[in-house]
Amino acid sequence: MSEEVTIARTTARDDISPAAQVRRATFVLVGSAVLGALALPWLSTSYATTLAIEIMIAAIFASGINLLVGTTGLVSLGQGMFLGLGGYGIGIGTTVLGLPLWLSVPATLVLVATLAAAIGAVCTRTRGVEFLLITLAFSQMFYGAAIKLRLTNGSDGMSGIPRPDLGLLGLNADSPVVFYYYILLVTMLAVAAVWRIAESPFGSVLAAIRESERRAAAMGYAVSSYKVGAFVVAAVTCAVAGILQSQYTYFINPDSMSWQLSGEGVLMVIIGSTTAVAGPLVGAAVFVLAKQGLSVLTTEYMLFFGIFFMLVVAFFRNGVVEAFKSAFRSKP
Amino acid sequence: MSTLEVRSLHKAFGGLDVISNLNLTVPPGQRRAVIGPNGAGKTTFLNLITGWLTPTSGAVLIDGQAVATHPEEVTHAGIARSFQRNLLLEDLTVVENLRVACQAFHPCRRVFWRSKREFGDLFEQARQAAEWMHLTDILEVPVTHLSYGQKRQLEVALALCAKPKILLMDEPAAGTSPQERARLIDLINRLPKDLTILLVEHDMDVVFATCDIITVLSYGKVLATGTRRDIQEDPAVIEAYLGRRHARG
Amino acid sequence: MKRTGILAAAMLFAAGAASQVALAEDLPPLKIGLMLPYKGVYAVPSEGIDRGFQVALAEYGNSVGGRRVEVVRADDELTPNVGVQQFNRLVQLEKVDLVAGVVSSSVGIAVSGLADKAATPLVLVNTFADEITAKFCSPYVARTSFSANGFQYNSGKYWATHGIRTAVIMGPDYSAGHSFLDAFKRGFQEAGGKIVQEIWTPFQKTKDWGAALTQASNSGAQIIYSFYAGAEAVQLVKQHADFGLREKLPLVGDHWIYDQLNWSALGDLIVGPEFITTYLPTAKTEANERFVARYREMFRQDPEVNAELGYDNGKAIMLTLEKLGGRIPADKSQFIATMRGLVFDSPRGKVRFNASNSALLEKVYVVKIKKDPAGNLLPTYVDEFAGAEDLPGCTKSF
Amino acid sequence: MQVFLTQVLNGLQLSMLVYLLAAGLTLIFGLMNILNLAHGAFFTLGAYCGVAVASATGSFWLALLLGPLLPLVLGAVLQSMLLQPLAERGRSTHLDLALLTFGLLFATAGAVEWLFGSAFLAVPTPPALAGHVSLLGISYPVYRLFIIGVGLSVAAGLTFVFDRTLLGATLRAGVDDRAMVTALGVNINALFAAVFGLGAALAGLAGVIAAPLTSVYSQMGITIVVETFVVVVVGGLGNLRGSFYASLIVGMTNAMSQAYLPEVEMFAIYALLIGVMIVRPQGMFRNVERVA
Repeated sequence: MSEEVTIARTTARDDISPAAQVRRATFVLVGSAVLGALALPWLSTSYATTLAIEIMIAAIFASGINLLVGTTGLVSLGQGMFLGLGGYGIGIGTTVLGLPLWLSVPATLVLVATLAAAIGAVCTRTRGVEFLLITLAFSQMFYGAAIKLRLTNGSDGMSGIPRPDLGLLGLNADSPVVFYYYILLVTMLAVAAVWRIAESPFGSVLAAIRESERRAAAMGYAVSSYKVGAFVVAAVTCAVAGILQSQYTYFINPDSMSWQLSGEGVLMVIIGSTTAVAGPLVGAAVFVLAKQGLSVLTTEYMLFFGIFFMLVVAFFRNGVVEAFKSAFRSKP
Repeated sequence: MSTLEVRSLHKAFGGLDVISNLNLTVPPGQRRAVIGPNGAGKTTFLNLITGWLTPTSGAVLIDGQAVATHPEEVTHAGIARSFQRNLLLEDLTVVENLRVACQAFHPCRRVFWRSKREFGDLFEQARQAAEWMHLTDILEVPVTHLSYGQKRQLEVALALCAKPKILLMDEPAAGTSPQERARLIDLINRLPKDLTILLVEHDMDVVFATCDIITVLSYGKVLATGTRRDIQEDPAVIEAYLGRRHARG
Repeated sequence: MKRTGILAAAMLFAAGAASQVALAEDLPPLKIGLMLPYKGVYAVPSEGIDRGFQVALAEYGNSVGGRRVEVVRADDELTPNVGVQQFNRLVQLEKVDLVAGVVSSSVGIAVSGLADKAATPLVLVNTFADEITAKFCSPYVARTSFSANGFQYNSGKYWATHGIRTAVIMGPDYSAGHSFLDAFKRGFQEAGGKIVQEIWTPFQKTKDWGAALTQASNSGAQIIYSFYAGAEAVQLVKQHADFGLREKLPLVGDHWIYDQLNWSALGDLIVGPEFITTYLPTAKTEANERFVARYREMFRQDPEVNAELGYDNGKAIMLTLEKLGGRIPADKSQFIATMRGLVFDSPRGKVRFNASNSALLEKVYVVKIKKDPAGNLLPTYVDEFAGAEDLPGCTKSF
Repeated sequence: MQVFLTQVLNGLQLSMLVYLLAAGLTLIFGLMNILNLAHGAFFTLGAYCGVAVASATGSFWLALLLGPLLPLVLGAVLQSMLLQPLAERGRSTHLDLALLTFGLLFATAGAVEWLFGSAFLAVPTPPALAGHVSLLGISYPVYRLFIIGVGLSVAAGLTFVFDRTLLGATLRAGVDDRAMVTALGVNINALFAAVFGLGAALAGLAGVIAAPLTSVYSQMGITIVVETFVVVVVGGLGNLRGSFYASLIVGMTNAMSQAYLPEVEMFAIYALLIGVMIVRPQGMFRNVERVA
């Protein structure tokens, strides 16, 4: 805290441009966040490490949703289906087909991408609440299928999903600390990739579609193919979260496709502000910590989840990050 | 220099003919206005040309080539348009609006693995489009903060980013103040002379100040085509449209 | 001399007592995580288990070897994902010494894998699926109730030899449902019975058994043999009666279909059907009478099968802790190993464990409910048979 | 054949329960453009009110009468005090409102659990409707026939109001063109609140009559509301008649798949919905009367 204050003072004395100040502050913030994340297992309790793992997995999920909701403006209530497909993909690959993990993961992601392209082609023909309902319908269909199919072991779900074999490095991913660093690495890669996509020429088309789909078409963009593209990227990102989630718990079951979970993802995105880069991270952290705090305080999780959700939608539509920013701006 | 040609265009909604057997040719470099009373089918006509609506029959041609039927393909074929109601990327800055518009014609438009900042030529193109419409001073301002007149200018500038052969404008002066209107007229007149322009407009001052030839539509049919004088003297036009207004004025 | 001897003895005793006190003060309370699905379909049976567990601890004054015993409760919401989160919270944040409870087999499978990797003792209360102590067995995991096979295999044989030749089996489509009914099916078929049809309904998702009952009634079988628990059991019994099948196609099952905790919801529907149970509240054994008396004292009502299972869970833990002097060994698998060696008299009969840490059933009762003139519902003994051995399948040795 | 006949009745009974929710949901959407994801909450509230009244008075019929009252009032209040002001504030799109009601759906389930506990509450079947009758060679529970009866009567009543009364004409006009209703001099806010309340009351009624059949539990509304979405989308958002036919399609699909193709029962209706969407991506959402 005191460190930040001194930085503010020095920059004020240096009298450099506001943009450079922002860049430097961002650099310091990101740098300390990364350092803090790297040092976390050595600084705190094992439970904090476990919570951090849950936050990071949620953050990847939220990043995927954010590309759709925040960047492209398509509100989906069905992204849980891709989280689930990721988990089931490696579950079926490793435990049913007996494939090694390094083969199951890319195969799963390719499969999810293909499936998402097909689903996206149908869903993106609609917009607004209709899009919300059709994505919900698709996810309920997969949810129902996962409960009914023998291949997915019904409502029991699949257990024995392997974590990566890090034997070559002399490490065991069953150890919470090793697993933590594995998750940290994947999270940084995934969040950076989604951020890069949002900042790319392709990403700026998505933003144009969010602002005005008709204008984007008039500009000469084949809107539907960009929307399908966004849908696929979002799906793959959510599937990555699903793979990590299933490795974290060593199994996968139909509940990861429930529409409550999809709703939780959307909530994280709204909490974290749909436009900020760190939004999904912040949203995931606030959400996971609030949920944990609530579960210690009360058993009525659902009541508070619902109220929390309503408050966030009604009053924090631009997210906690934006609220913070404006609070700082209003300071003299 | 391109010719826009519309051949026996026909559009019916249900049993109602909104455009019937419409023929129109705009020669290269001409500034053509399309006017007509409310419900004459002007906006429908523009939507048919630009692929927002599919004609029941008939064809739209540029230099004799048939134009495709999706809006984005029409833009790539060389026809760009502005809208009657502002259709802008409200949360983005002016320069980002223009940059994205220019990017549609850049090979990088599907690139997702590199930052958009790496393609500096697009910023240059955006600045050029801004210059045409006098927007260079407000490049970094988010569109939400612009005045209405500035938004109307941006509306046209976005269409110019497509480097069109033919520019269609749907009531560019709609809702503007007299000062804003004068500014717009000035800017339109300064557009490159080789650009073929088709202007749909309600405001006769704008029409007379910017266009050489005027086509009058009524109930989906061409009533008359000609210079200002031809139109003003055409009894059918006076009957249908001008007469009422000028008689009163 | 004599006085000094007494004094010395007194001092020695005092020192000993002091050291005992010191020992108890040095060691923090023992913490037991109790994880049950307190909400949803299995909320009612979970409440019973929790009460029975409390009775077992109260029997020891909530302390063992001079250490206080604390219970930290967690709700797994019948969901494996939540179960894993709660297990991690209990072990890492609450720092519990061991975790007890768990009803659903799917949650059981998920957390037993975790307990194995985290080397934390897990003493399961229900989770009857055979594979928990077979395919997924672990030196850190024990089950104090019984396996599906132990309960249902001989039930199949019993009904097949008591006039039932054909049956439809109907159950929830998840591991416990399949384990129970597959065990019944094996016993039934080996004794010459014929399963005409199998109907599986989506677990936790089914509210309407209309379609299932319609198909069963057209199968031509003599009975429906079924396993459901909690809310699903109430719905099935009611709808079975609504379709007028009580005479034509009786619904036979176990003490969860006709769970005592659901009797008020079922009204007179409970009177008549025969079902199997592991616990007879009226049994005249010393262990049971002590349990019933304490339970009545604490909760002003009679115990039933879920409370008994909860009691066994708590009792096994307290007996093990007592043997270990209130300390958890450094090698935590020794806790479970000690439990495996227990043999004790429980309200349901003699409890012993097999080599893969699963408790075995001494006997199973066949009962039916009768109404006395005062309107009280009384479980009445009809018959009994022995519990079966567990299915093999544990490849680890410990 | 007996199985088929019973399943037709089961499907019909299921259809009518969903129809009671769908009718309100589709009218609210058609008139106010609000996708009320919290519609299932009124189903839950109706059921719990029914339980409370039935256990206090011992009369199912009183419960049937009083159960829908609370949803009626709460629905009207929700619309006029929360949703309408938010919609008018302009910042909230109808997507925001949909998300807001999503939160409300879960908050209600949580609140009910907090007040009544999480156990499944059983409601006795009223004695007059208990037991079963034999018809066409099958025996069928009287109570389920009662549900079918209630559903059909409500459908008939709604159709009459919608097609033959001044209120119906106003509603039809409102679904087609909101501005027109205001022009007619109708107090639009009162009309919106009334329709919202009526829709909520119908959902509450469905909750009361479902109680003896399926028990009462906190998440009952969350389960059924997804099926209701399928119905209103297949029927065309805002199309009352369409939602009746769609209820029948969805109910029958459910019942028949349970009996003849249990492998697909959990997702048959969603596959149906997606099929509809592929064939008529925009069309199914449009009000049929408006297109014609």
